Amino acid sequence: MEEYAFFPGCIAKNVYPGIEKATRIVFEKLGIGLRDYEYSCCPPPGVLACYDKPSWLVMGARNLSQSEKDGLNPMTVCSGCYGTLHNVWYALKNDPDLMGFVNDHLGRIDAEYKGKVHPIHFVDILKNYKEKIAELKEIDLGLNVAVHYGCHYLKPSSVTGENSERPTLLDELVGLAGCKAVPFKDGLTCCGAGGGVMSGEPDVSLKIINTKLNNMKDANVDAIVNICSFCHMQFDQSQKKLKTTEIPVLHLNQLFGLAFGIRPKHLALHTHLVSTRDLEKKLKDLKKGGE
Amino acid sequence: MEDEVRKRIAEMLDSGEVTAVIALKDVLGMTTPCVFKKGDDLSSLRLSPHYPLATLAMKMHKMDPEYKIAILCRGCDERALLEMAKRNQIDMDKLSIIGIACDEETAKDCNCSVPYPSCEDLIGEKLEELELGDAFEDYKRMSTAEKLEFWKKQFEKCNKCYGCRNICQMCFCKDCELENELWLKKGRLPPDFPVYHLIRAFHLAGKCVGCGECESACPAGIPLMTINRLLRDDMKELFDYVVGNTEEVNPLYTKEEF
Amino acid sequence: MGKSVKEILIDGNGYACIQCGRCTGSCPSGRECSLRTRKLIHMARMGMDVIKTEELWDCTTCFTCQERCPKEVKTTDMIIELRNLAVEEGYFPTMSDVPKIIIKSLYDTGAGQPLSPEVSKIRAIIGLKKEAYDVSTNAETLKKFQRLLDGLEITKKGGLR
Amino acid sequence: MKRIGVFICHCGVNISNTVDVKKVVEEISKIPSVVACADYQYMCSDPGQDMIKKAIKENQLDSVVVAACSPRMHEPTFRATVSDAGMNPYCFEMSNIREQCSWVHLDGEKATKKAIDLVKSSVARASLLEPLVSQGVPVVPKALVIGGGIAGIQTSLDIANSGYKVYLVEKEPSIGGHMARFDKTFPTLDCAACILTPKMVDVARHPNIELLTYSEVESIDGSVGNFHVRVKKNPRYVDMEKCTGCGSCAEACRLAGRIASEFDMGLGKRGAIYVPFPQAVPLRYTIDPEKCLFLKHGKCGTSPKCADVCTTDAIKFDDKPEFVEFDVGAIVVATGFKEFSAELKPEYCYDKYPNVMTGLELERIFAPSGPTGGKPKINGKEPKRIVFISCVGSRDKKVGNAYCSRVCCMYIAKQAHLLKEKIPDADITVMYTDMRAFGKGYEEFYERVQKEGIKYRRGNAAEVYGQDGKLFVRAEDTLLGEPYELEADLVVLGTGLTPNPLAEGIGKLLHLSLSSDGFFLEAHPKLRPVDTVIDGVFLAGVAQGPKDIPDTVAQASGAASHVVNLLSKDEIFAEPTIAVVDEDACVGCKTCMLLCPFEAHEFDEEKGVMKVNAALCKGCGSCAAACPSGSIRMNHFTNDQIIAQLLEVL
Repeated sequence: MEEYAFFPGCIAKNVYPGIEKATRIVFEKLGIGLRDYEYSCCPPPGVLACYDKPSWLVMGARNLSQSEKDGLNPMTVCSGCYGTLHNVWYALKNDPDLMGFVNDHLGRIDAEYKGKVHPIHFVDILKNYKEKIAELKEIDLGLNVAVHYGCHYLKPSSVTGENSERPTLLDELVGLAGCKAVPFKDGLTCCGAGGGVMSGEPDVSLKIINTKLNNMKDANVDAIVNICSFCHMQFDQSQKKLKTTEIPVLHLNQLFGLAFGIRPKHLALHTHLVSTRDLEKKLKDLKKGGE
Repeated sequence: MEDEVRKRIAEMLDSGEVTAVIALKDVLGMTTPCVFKKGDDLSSLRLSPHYPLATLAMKMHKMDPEYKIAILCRGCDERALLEMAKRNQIDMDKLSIIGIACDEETAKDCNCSVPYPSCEDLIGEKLEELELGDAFEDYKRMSTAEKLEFWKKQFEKCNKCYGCRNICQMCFCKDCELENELWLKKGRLPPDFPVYHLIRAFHLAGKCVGCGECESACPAGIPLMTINRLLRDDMKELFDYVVGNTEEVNPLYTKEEF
Repeated sequence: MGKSVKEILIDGNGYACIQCGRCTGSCPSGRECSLRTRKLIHMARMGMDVIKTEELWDCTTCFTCQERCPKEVKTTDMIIELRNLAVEEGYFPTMSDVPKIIIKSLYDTGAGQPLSPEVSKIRAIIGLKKEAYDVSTNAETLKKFQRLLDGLEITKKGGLR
Repeated sequence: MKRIGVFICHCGVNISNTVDVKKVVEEISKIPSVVACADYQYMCSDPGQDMIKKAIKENQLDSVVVAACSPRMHEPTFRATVSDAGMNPYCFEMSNIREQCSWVHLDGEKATKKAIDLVKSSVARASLLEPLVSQGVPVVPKALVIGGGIAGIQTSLDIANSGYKVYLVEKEPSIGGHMARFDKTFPTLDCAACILTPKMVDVARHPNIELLTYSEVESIDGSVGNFHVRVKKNPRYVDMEKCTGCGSCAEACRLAGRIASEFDMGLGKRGAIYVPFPQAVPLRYTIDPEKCLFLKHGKCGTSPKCADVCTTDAIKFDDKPEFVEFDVGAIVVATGFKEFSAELKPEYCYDKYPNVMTGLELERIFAPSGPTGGKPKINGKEPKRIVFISCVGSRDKKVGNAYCSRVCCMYIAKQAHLLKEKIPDADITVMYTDMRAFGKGYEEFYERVQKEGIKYRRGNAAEVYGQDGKLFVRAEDTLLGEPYELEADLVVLGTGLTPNPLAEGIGKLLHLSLSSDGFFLEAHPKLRPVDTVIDGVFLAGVAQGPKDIPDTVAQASGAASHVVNLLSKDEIFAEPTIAVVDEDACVGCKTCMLLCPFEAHEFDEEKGVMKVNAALCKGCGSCAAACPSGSIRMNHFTNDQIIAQLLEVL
């Protein structure tokens, strides 16, 4: 069985546990094993890397080292966590001196990172399971959605290797749940939360997300589908503050959960600040129509 | 196994497939390279200790390219023949091969991961997944300075007998650079560090087939295979090229960039 | 370990900048505030007090500028490095308390965003363990983790020691 | 023992400021083999050279060492000097005490010591130098020009007018190249066709030019003075002798107006039988075998219409490729460029919106022979708000092009001017990185265009996006320090010039090197910009690097003069500093053959040894270094010479 070390990240376990739940369900159904480890916060590139980069590297490397003895690659459900772990992995891989520095610190707690395992974003696993996902789908959700990647999954492309200007993966993946990714203005811009701006400069952060939400609204979408818990939090919480839009926010795994026929409550949709009631009603009607 | 080889040789000679077979035989209790022809007594044939026969085949081939020869051939012999063919020294199409697989003991002794030739009708059991381990682990752990010290000590033992070169299957130049006064002054012992051995190492990069004969030939016990084996490993790591395993051109001999 | 502005410019290829402005034109944050990535690089190169500017903290690290740069200037990476330098030099204009709170939480629980009793309840309802399996699950591991942090600058800068 | 003369140059004060020249003379004079030693302020000057000549005669010198600058410039000078005095030029040795000593050291004492060591090592080498003799090779008084754009046309005409035969090979059905696509040329606004087409006609009519269009060079063997060339003439399926260029076939073609025209950058249409443009040379039709119904499916209605209407019976469906072979003494590579592929900058959405177009496409929109008959219409409408974006694919390492394309600033200015002329109320903005108006009359033109009301905003465009059928461009005005957005009806990308990918094959045939930017490498960036490292092969136009038309024409004439210079000689002398095989020691392993970048090694089947073709060998030494048995000797750089030199400095 294909197996990964599950790196849920703080938001998915401590703020939006529906994401953790949805992930566990989706991966179980796909027959992909997830193993838990004693992980800490990734730590985030905004606050920690900007505050003290060497500490950020060491903490990131500690996380990476956890599953190394089992040879499992850590899988993230958040583009932020992915950005940190991936950047740490990349920096260490290309700089033996830095690797030495990190391991000097890890050595103090009898840990070591050899660079043998590397982080992987969960969508990069799902893209190999398109057929299985289509098989498992019970409901064609039929939603028009706005997809959001999260900057650190795509960029910098010299490190991620992704097509940062014209990505298509999420269009394809939401299509598997019977949804349509609707193009909208500035579809790839930042959610405004990263870099410590959400906490440090809340006004700027809200302005950025407000523009983004209005662009989504103009495109008449039924929901926002993201692959980043941190952006997820920004989309959900800021709408509550701004009160100008009310677009339900779904993590991709929650979307697949719904398509696989999981009840919304089990995916903790009811705990989102932006109500998903209309969405749920639509699904109920769909289900009835289906029967 | 020897009987099987005898049978094969007799068949080949009797049928006229080949005129001569290069093999080893016992002469007064010593195993020596020899040539068997039709009607020769094959009872003296021996398979061990092994001895490189490719050079002999090359020399015979050069004397008369049309002369039909078969050669007793281990994995290392075949690799040597292949590398010779790449260097225009022998025509493999005009050579018959009697492939013999080495047993585990011999293979381990030679630290050889491919102790058999690639031909189909192999005599003996093919050892495909031999666990060799890293014989040079201790060496690799040394620092650069320690390595230098190590080699200084080893090369001091050299008495310039040329045994390593004389036995080497891949040394087929008419005039050897190791006898050029420009690099090595006559009558100086040991030869200037590290000229003799480094010239040989350079010449064998991408060429050494790992037969191990140089090390067994060395009367001073210099671990020559440590150099040559590491060179083979480097070729694999840097260029993904295994000497003697492919028909590919040696990556050190091309104009293309990597 | 800390880099000077000059080292940051060298490592980030900042001297290659031709001030074309594609970075600022691409910047989603600059549209809403006074952040001008191009200007930050120019200031750094001219030896001006770039680390004292408040704009330095308006970048969301979305990497669009770095992505679009025709001269391979690592603009975002440089901003992150410049922020490190600013913290070291004591210029930390806006969110002085926020990182300290996060660092404290990180030290105590291993999580930047700690678990609240409400979410813990939700976790149980949807069939997850009340608390996720992580560095704080095992007291011994948490202690080790804290020992790791004790040896890092972050706890000092976060006011924990 | 050899009798050696050593001459130390002060190079003005370049050397003598750091190195104590008198001390060097003093030390070197002590060497027994040095029978003459002197210094002078400028050894390369006339009196300096005379001093050497006099010393050779007076002291019966066998070898001469000059310690001065880099041999790159003055080794030929001094070789000629010693030769004048009756000495073999290869018994001359140069010691570089400027670049390798005085220029790079501050401590005079140490520098002097180093200079002494360097000169000593040269003396050691000089005492082992041997006289070498060049072999003469007769020159074929003909030239090959590859590429029929303005560069190839100019070169061909210049060579042909000097009285030498030229073969001009062009892969397209017509000569003319990119320049034929332009409407007007900056900064004088001459109509491109008016100045180009007469030259094209001259080429066609010239008795000394053999024009091979729709043809490709298949192979080139040999070396300077004696290249053997094989050219493949692709089948046109039209008899060149019979076709009168009347055009009735093109009108009759069932696919007329249905195939995107390459010449019009896909904006205009043509048929399966076509000429690329009305002024094509030769004005002969060509059938596109990929598109023609008859050639593809063996059927075109009841009968092929082109053949039906052709009054001269010129259609030849059974046409086959033809091969032509000839010898030439020199070759000019004028393979031009390819416009940068704008889809490689996805943020500008070139592939998404039809009203985002490249500079070359806009040229066709302007051209009277173009798809809109010269009317600036986009989707049938005149654009009113136009944005030009500069440096698209230039000065851009992200797409691998670090260089400036040198023409975009000016063609943008020209196109902006032309648009303003045709649409006076148009609002035109140029977003630029830096303005580069370096040529004669360019800055003046830039000023004129700004006076006409074109807005130049410093700061290049970050992205283009479409919204509700409208187009917007985002940028920062870097002078104001403000990001802004502009709505546009037309966005023109100032795409740069990139190496012609088809030239790669030609480069391989000729063993040419490329510069890091992918264009062909010249022999010296300043002093030999039209030569290549391969003798007898020259470069003209953008094949060597981005250029505007005046520079292209100048270089083309330069290349022609080098060709004529070469062809005017009866014999040329190749450098004798080449590899020589010792047949007794060679075992024929062919290692040298695999390594030689010039394919100068041949295997002698009979003797079973290698031999070196003296005309092809450039003396690079790869073979000698790799030869396992040391059977290859490098003339003038033998092992004992090099080692003697090394031992002196160790």
